[in-house]
Amino acid sequence: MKRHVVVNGRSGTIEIEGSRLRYEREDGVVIEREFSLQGTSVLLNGRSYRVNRGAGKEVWVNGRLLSMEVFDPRDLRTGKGASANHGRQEIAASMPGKVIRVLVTAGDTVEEGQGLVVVEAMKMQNEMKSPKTGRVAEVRARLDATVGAGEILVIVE
Amino acid sequence: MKRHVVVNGRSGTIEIEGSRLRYEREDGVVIEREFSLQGTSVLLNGRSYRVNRGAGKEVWVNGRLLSMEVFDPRDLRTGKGASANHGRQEIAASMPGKVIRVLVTAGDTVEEGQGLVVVEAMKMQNEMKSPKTGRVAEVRARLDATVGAGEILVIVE
Amino acid sequence: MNVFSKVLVANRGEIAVRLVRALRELGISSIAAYSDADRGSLAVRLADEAAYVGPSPSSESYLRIDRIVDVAKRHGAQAIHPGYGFLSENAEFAEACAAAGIVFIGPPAEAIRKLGSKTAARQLAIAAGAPVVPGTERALSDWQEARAAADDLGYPVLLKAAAGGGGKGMRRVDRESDLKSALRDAASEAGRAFGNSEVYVEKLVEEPRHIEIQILGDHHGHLIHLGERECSIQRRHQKVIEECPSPLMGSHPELRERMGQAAVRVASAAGYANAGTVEFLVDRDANFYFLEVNTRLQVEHPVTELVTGLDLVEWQLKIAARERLTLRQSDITWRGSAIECRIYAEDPDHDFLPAPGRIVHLSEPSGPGVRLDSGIFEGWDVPLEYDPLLAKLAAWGPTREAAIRRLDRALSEYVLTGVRHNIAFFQEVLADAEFREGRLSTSFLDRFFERRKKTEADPEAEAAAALAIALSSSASSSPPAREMSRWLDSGREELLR
Amino acid sequence: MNVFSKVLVANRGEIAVRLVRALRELGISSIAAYSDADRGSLAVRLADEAAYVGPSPSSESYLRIDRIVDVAKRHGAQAIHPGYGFLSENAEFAEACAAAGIVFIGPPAEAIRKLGSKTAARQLAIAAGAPVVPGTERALSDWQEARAAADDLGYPVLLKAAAGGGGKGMRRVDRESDLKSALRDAASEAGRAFGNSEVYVEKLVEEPRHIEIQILGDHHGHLIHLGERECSIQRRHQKVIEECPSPLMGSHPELRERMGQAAVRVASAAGYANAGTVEFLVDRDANFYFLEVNTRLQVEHPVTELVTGLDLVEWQLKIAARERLTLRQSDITWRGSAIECRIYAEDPDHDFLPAPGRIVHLSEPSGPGVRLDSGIFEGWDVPLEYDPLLAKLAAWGPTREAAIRRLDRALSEYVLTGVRHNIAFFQEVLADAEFREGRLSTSFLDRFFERRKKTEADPEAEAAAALAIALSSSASSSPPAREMSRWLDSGREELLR
Repeated sequence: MKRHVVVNGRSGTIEIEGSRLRYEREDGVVIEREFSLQGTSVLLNGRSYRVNRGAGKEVWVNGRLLSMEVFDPRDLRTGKGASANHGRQEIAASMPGKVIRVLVTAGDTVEEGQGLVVVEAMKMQNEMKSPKTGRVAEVRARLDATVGAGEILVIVE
Repeated sequence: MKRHVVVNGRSGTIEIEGSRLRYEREDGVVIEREFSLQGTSVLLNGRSYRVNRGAGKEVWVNGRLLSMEVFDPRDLRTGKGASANHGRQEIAASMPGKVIRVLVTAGDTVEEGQGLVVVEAMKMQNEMKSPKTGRVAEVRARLDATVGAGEILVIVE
Repeated sequence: MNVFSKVLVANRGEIAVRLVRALRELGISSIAAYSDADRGSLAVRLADEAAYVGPSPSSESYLRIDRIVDVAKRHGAQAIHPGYGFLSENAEFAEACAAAGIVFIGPPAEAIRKLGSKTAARQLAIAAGAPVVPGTERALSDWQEARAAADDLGYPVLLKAAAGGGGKGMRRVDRESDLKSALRDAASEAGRAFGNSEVYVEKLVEEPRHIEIQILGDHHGHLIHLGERECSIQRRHQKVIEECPSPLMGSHPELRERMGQAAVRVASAAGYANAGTVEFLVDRDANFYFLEVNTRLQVEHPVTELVTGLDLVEWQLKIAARERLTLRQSDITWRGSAIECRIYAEDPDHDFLPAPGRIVHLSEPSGPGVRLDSGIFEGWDVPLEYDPLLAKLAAWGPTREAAIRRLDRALSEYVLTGVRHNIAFFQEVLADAEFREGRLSTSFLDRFFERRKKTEADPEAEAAAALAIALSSSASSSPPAREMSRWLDSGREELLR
Repeated sequence: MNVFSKVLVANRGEIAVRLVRALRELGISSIAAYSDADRGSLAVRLADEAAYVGPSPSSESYLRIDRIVDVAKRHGAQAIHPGYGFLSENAEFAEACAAAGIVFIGPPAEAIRKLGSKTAARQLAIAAGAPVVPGTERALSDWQEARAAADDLGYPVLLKAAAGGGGKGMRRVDRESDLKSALRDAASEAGRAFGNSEVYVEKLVEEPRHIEIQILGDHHGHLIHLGERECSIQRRHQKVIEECPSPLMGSHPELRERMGQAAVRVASAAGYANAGTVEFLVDRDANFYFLEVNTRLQVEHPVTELVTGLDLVEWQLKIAARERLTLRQSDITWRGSAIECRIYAEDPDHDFLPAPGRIVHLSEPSGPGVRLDSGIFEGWDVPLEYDPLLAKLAAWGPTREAAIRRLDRALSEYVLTGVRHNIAFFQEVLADAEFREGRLSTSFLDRFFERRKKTEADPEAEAAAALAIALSSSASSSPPAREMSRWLDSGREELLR
């Protein structure tokens, strides 16, 4: 069994055969170990790790947070290409919260650093700013809506 | 919504309408309350109960154990009648454990109090005895098998 | 002891749980007030009764004096414990309780009023003989007056808005040549912020420690102190780590008694009763200056309880029931060392932005010397309406070092997923050499962030995680294309050859 | 402190977790030994490393000296902590460790041997001047000798098999007229059970308390005691509730020091080092009698830690590393009161039959004054191969009453489903008037069961449970017909009309 993984944005592969694993990172680091997995408990050559999933891509290993994605390489055939949206910028919520102000509407021209949407959570307000000067292509944020971290609020092009 | 319930062997009914419930026990006790349920937390007229399921029919309410079954009365049409196995006695494991001795085989005649099967768990041995003098109709217990509490080991008739 | 038979807990989160526990231990029925968001909270689960007080925003529920008093009456509560925050330092609320014939578990409304205003409290402290940061008593009329005052105090000084708060209209001045422009800026900022451009000048306390004294007094004129807590580890003026004793007491063993006596004098002057906290700044030479009084139970009260062996909530209840405080000052002893950290739903890697959400997995630490005051459970949705405090984890040990090691051990056991939190961040702080040496000040965290090294990714931990995820999710979802790197793309091309 | 850099924990369950925690706090790498059944245990999860020692039956894993020593060597452990039970009191194991160049964390093998035999330990205690239950030193040769001895001792007396154990060959004799037949019965039972029909006679201690003294000594001849634990609440000679101080100390304040000195004398005579426990019986008049020495860490050590503020495991490690015990007897102080109960997977309503199985739901108590030493987690399969101990829940309070109330509060928070357990049973015991008054003896539980009232079913709790189950299981399974009552049948007939 072979899987592609992306850990904290860095790519790699993991190969699992019987009770042996081989993990190779794009920076050339290679880990080969005997493993045992039971529930959330992983032993690698006898060393103990606790692995717990969080929300989304979050994985906690012995209390440390990793961002982790694992793909079956066979699934990649159906994946869309890494099409970059040239010039198009998606502005996402940097924390979960409630949309308490929407400062722009579609078609507005905005300057770099201009406030677009204000999200509030736990008594703290967070203003999402435009990363560039341009035109507001789309406003997805709706007033009083609850949004998750990473949810796209506005698109500027 | 109306359900039949059996609590610690005692029958009753519960009727739920909107946020009101009515619980009636066969001994005539009646409870009528406003309720609110969220997760494992139940409020009855503001009083707080935590209800957690255990294994099988076990339900724990604020740390106390109840045996509880809830049936939809409509399902009862398909239920088999309460056919009593006259004279037939099922001898069940009184605790979960491992069968370490099987002392009888089918066809044996046994006396009341005679040992049939020995189950061991947590360093304690428990001998299941025949409740009557009779003949061993069936031996379901197998040596070294792990059995659950209430699992039938032997049938004597 | 049955000082009351039923008490309303007018708060939420971990402190509501703390109060419900204390009530149960005393054989008193508890009623947990709850808003919509808190219907399924741990406090509601653990309380004997629960009472709905309104929609999720606290202005419509936990801050509504009328509703809180109303449910207390309807449920037959004889007293209300306000916890901290919300209505706990609201004199009107204390009076509304009294008017309804319900005991407010806290100081007299008058004491809350006297100590509620910072400038009034400062005057009261001066009158009681407690040291305050030296400075002008009134606003400066012109820059000559400011220069004379600054000369008297010695640089650096701090210009502060008379009507101020939150750092607005505040300027540090290091030398006379900067004074004029700083005064102008401060006055204009104060004018804009508060509609009042009056500014006064104080001696600047550089890299102060924040040390506070726990006090406890009854309604019969008896008031003592329970020693100090050091709360210098703060971010955005929010305490995150607290300890007792302060590491400063090692080199200044007489300081506790001197600060304690000053705190008792201030509180006595205000006619204080019940539990309270007198906050001080302490400078590098161990001079201390009165800051303010918190007229309620403090978030960080557990470290005092661990070291003194007293139960502050139990005493709050007894005192509110007009019992006498039977402890004399000489009865109070301090054993060992306790340290607490506040577990917040926040993201230490992204400027500590709050992180509400659902707790996916939770396994809490326990064992020797560990005290956890938690308000969460697996499956709980941490609401976005309130403060991000999830739990307080405290450890006790015979020495400060032992307490730190134990707290670090407990942090290492804590499994909490689904929301971002600061557990691993605390482990970094506890490992810091300056922290271990007790070299603390309110600017500790700023300097810590400057020297903080990004912890290197451990490839073995990554391999362990990849293994577990790969084997647990055979039905893995398709990858979001835009997150794949060029390297992966080339890998894919190889596979497809 | 780094007395060792790596230590093997040769045990399982809650005590393995306790040891892994202590090692982590001291910065020592831990290796958890595990059998097949324990591969996914909490100790394995929390340890730095884990080492397989064999199949589930303990005779093939935790009791295998060869395998334990072998994995210790292969993993580079410098020392082995045996916990309690298993190999902890095995002198051969201590010697095998030494032979392999590994430190056995416990007393010298010779001390284990000397104290391992009950009769040898009794002789040693007598020589050291510790009181033992009065009786004949050797077996009785005939009934005349028995009569003379019983006359000397005064009735009631106890006949005991010289080779005995487990109550076999034991007879209580209340009057001389019963002595002859009792002697005949005891001798014949002893002969059948042990192949040795020798019997001796002891004064019967009626309704004794079980009180034990914790001792701690180094390898440099320094040995002190840490006070007592009362462990009178037992079923089937198994302790279930332990406390410190013993309630007896209130009326007999000198007893701790007298028992402590006796314990120290016995242990010193045996050349003891490390932690150990000297057990005594105490009669109604507060006379105490040496019983035996447990040459290891005791299950109930947490109550001593809570009250003295010491960490016994830390001291075990330091002492094993040949450090000096720097505590003098006068350094030991006792603050407040602690009480512990042993949470077992067993069914109190069915003769305490063991109840292995999977933990379906677990929510553990915490908060002020609560210490939990647990070896389980949600989803864990409690194995059927080992002792049913799941966790130890202890509470500290300034007084015994406060500790009891707090323990009761913590028990009320404990949610543990999937296996039967004794949590609610403990709540009944803690509510018992005799228990609250501290009127304890080893026959307490027998008498408790006689006066125990079946708690009445609370119909509101039943309604709450029925509601939750009805609304959570819309897809309810068909009822097993044979469990329906006639009443339900008639109800059904009505429905079908």
